[in-house]
Amino acid sequence: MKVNGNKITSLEGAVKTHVKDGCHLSIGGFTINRNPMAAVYEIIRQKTKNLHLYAHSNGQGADELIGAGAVSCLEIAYGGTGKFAATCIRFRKAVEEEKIQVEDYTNYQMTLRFLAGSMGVPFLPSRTSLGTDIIEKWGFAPEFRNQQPNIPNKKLVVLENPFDDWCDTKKIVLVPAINPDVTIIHVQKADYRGNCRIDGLTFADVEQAKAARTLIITCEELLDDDYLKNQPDRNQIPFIHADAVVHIPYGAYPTACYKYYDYDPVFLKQYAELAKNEEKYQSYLESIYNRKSHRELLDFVGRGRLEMIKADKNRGYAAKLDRR
Amino acid sequence: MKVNGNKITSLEGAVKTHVKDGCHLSIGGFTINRNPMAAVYEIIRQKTKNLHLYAHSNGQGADELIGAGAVSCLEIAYGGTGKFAATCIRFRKAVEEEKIQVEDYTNYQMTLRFLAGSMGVPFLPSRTSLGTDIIEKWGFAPEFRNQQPNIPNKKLVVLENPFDDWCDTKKIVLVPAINPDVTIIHVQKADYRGNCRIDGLTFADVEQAKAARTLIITCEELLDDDYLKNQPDRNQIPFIHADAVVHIPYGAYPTACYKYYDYDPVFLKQYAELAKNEEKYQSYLESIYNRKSHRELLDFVGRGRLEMIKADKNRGYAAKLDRR
Amino acid sequence: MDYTLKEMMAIVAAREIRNDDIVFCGTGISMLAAMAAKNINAPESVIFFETGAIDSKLEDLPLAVGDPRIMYQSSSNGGLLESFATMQNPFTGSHIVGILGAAQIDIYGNLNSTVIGDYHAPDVRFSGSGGACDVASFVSRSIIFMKQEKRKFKNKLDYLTSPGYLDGPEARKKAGLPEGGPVSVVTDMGMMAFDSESKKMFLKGYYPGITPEEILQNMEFEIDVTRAEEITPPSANELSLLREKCDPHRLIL
Amino acid sequence: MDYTLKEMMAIVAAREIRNDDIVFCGTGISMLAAMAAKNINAPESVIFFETGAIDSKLEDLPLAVGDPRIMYQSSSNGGLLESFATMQNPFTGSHIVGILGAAQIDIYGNLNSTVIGDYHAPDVRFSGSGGACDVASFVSRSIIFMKQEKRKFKNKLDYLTSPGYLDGPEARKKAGLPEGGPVSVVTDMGMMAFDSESKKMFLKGYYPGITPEEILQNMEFEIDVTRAEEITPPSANELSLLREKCDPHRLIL
Repeated sequence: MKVNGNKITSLEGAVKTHVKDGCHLSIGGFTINRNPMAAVYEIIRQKTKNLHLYAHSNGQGADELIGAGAVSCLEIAYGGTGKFAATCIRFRKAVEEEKIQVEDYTNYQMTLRFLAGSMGVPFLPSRTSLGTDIIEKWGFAPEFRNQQPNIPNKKLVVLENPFDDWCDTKKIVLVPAINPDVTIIHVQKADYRGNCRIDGLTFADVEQAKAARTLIITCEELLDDDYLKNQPDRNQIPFIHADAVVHIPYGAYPTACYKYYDYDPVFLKQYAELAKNEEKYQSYLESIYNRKSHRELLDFVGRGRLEMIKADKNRGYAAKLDRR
Repeated sequence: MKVNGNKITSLEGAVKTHVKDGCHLSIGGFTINRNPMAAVYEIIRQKTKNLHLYAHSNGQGADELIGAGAVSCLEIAYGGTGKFAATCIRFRKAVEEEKIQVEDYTNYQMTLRFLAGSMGVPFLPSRTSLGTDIIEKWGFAPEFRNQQPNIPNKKLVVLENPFDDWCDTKKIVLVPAINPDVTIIHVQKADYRGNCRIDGLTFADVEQAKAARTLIITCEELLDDDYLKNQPDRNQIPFIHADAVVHIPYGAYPTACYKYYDYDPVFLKQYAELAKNEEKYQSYLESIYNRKSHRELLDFVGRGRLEMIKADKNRGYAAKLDRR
Repeated sequence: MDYTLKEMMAIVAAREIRNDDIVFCGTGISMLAAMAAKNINAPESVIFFETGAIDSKLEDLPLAVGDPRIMYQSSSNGGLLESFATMQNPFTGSHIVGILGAAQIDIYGNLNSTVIGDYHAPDVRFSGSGGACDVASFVSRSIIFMKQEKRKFKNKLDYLTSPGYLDGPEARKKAGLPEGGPVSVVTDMGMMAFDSESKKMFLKGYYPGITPEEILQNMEFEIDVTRAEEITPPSANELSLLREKCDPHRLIL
Repeated sequence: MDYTLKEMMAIVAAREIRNDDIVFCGTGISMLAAMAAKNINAPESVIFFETGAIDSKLEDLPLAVGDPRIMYQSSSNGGLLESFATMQNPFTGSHIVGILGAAQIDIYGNLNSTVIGDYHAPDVRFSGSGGACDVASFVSRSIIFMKQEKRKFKNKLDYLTSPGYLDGPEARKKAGLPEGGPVSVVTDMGMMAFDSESKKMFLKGYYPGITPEEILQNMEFEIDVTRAEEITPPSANELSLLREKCDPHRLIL
């Protein structure tokens, strides 16, 4: 993080500077909402490899990174995009073909792990998953863990409650903190120093942002400092955590951005289709490589479809959108 | 807590029903801000005794409860009201005269303890206070702890990091959860079911509210459900945690309520003066007993002074208030 | 009355929800069941999502728990931390009923939504726990949707993602889990419950036209069917509310 | 130039603050020092409060860290959880400088703000830690305000509320604390720093008109005074900015 000053930069520059091969990355959003897709496509375009990706339920973004072969290790709670793909298709293929190493946690555990990282503690406790294979089965072998200084030596630890049975609790699961090298989030509003305002649910974005060594913010609107400071209660991430701010409208497309646009069901359905077919997926990847910027994707999609997903002012999503 | 339905009630009724002798109580606010003072005076009026009070830096409210002899046990981080009393005077007297038992924690520890209670875990970790007397010296004797089923058996526990030195951490302090019988907070806006919107800093109110078995909310404005649901991002406490909602304008007076009124420096200075004098304090207490409601205090204070502390619309406090 | 199996399942699950329940729901039919309960038999119940929205207005059916439709006119928009804390919280958690689905289930209501085959070299990979294991760990009772198939009702799960009663009475307690556990399994042929003593699944009801034997044929393990009764199909009122109020655009039904 | 001791102390502390510091401050003179730094020598520094406000506009001087004046035009209004997490966070914490005060201090910069006398039957009770112990535990460096009195500079504290260097080099590490610790003690007679090897306090400077001997006479323990130099008094510019920008109504000065 960088304390103060102007952090505005280009997406290409931010990704080139911070998202290196082998870097430990986390991305914000949830399933089909507020994934930092422009940044995801830029990472794919720069052919970054061997990412260690931390995901809770970051559906579309995680699947596209995996599909592009950018990811070698994945710590994850859920790989799905709701109705569009109950299990993300490239994720599924990559695991079944043993192309990536996976460590499974629950959504709460992944969230607590980011929270622990943001709080500067090595672990946080919860009662989830006791008695299950989440505790029994480790995706990363102990030797692998020991070789890597930047992952903890254990998947998790079960501890006897040191306060006897305080809170009717005999045992508790400790999950280790995550401090990603880089977190990328897409928010509705930011200013030049990196103050962020997220509209609607924050998912685990705030914890992911504060846990990271380096935070890249992409935003729909880049506003004056004064604008955001007029309603500080609504700003979830203060600038002291931020390193790079990129203004990139439709930066979450094809996933949704509350109050701005809905997810694009046409894109997501087409993606799910072509993800099943190796050849089609390769030419889909080519289309990403061939684009110079997110703008070109939006031009390709066309004004008509962007108009269809435009959020109603009141509801924050496109009420009339045909989602069948 | 009560899931759904209309929870509006009178302050007298809410205190009578929920704040029993010997009950474990926590109150919201911080030093001279948003203490639930109307409720504090009602508790004093009802001559509730032997309260086990959990405070972080709840200055004025905690001091008045202690001054009235309502408190027998106190777990606290800080007893002060800033410029008005660097150490709260009745708190100081009560401890020096050994009239209350005190257990000292830090502000972060008290906050984590409420958070643990709200999360349903027996403890939370932090690196604070290692090597200090906060860890070495226990206010509550082990026998006392063992006699009381509703306090934990230990003040805190120092644990070796079970993830080796993950996060450069060798040892960590675990602080036990608090689940108060009752939490009382004063908020700017609430609805009949108990949805709450706090303007400005939340202090530890949200954690205190969610940790409690029973939550009493006093509010400046009682609004329609629809009003609060139109901006859900700004509502910190959803109704499912609430038991009682009391509409009581100036319910934090003489402490401040951001966007509504400032603290009253005249009251706070007079209070600090009379708190030093046993006789004067007794007649101050009599004045509380003699009032039937918070309204009568406001009438006594008078429109002129309330006008002086009225918050500027823009700033949220009274910029022209003479605070010398 | 004409109705589909999906409608039957949604209604059967909805009937299990009571006023004063806080309903955790996922996507698809589980969301539909929660909405059906709220619109039909439990108007005071509260729907909430693991993503952090409570009591959303739900004018339009969400297609994922990350759908922006759940953010509109909720009581509070938080995040994952708040929602799971609400489940684990002793006071709110005891009011929560979870609705879950899975790829495999065993006789104690344990669920697999992670892999088929070896965990390290799976034949089939599924989405993984998401919040399912958290819900199954924390909440006071849960309702499970399953397809009635032999490969799904298994003697032994390939991976235990979400805890039911683990290996029997007292097992949750011994493992350190809060009380709670599954109460109903709603399939496309009937509904199972769990014996209060043995914690084993038993057949509680079967749909009109289905026999207990057919259900047994579609399970790897044997369950008690002596307590089973035919389940009343959806009423006209239930169906019309389900169709018109919950999913008018037939996104799930 | 005419100036008061309080003004001298505020300016001396302010000079220790650099651009790119995030300054945690409490009430009274510590708030004033932070505001002075921002208005005079470290305009890019960021003030933040344990109550959760960061980078508040501070048009008017707050009289407590719970004062509503800190909520106006901040970058973010959170709560206690957020603020202390920011201090403990490895990336932000390393930029934070804390400003603290206390009733007693020892040669290693450990602080007492809890009691005089026996903890269980105190002669004098003070406010307690508040966030002081948290700040002293977490942040990379801290500045301490003290009155130069024998009863305050103690061989042994009656209660160790906030950790300095505990009992010497490596002690923080051994106890499990993050790196960091006090760097300056600003009194009404001069300023102490801490030896990088021994971690013991030494006299770094004395105010005009004060001798190192006078300072030693007002301490229970002995410190090295050989490195001490006279401290430059506040300049006209420093004083006018302090008086006009930071505390025009003389609430603290």
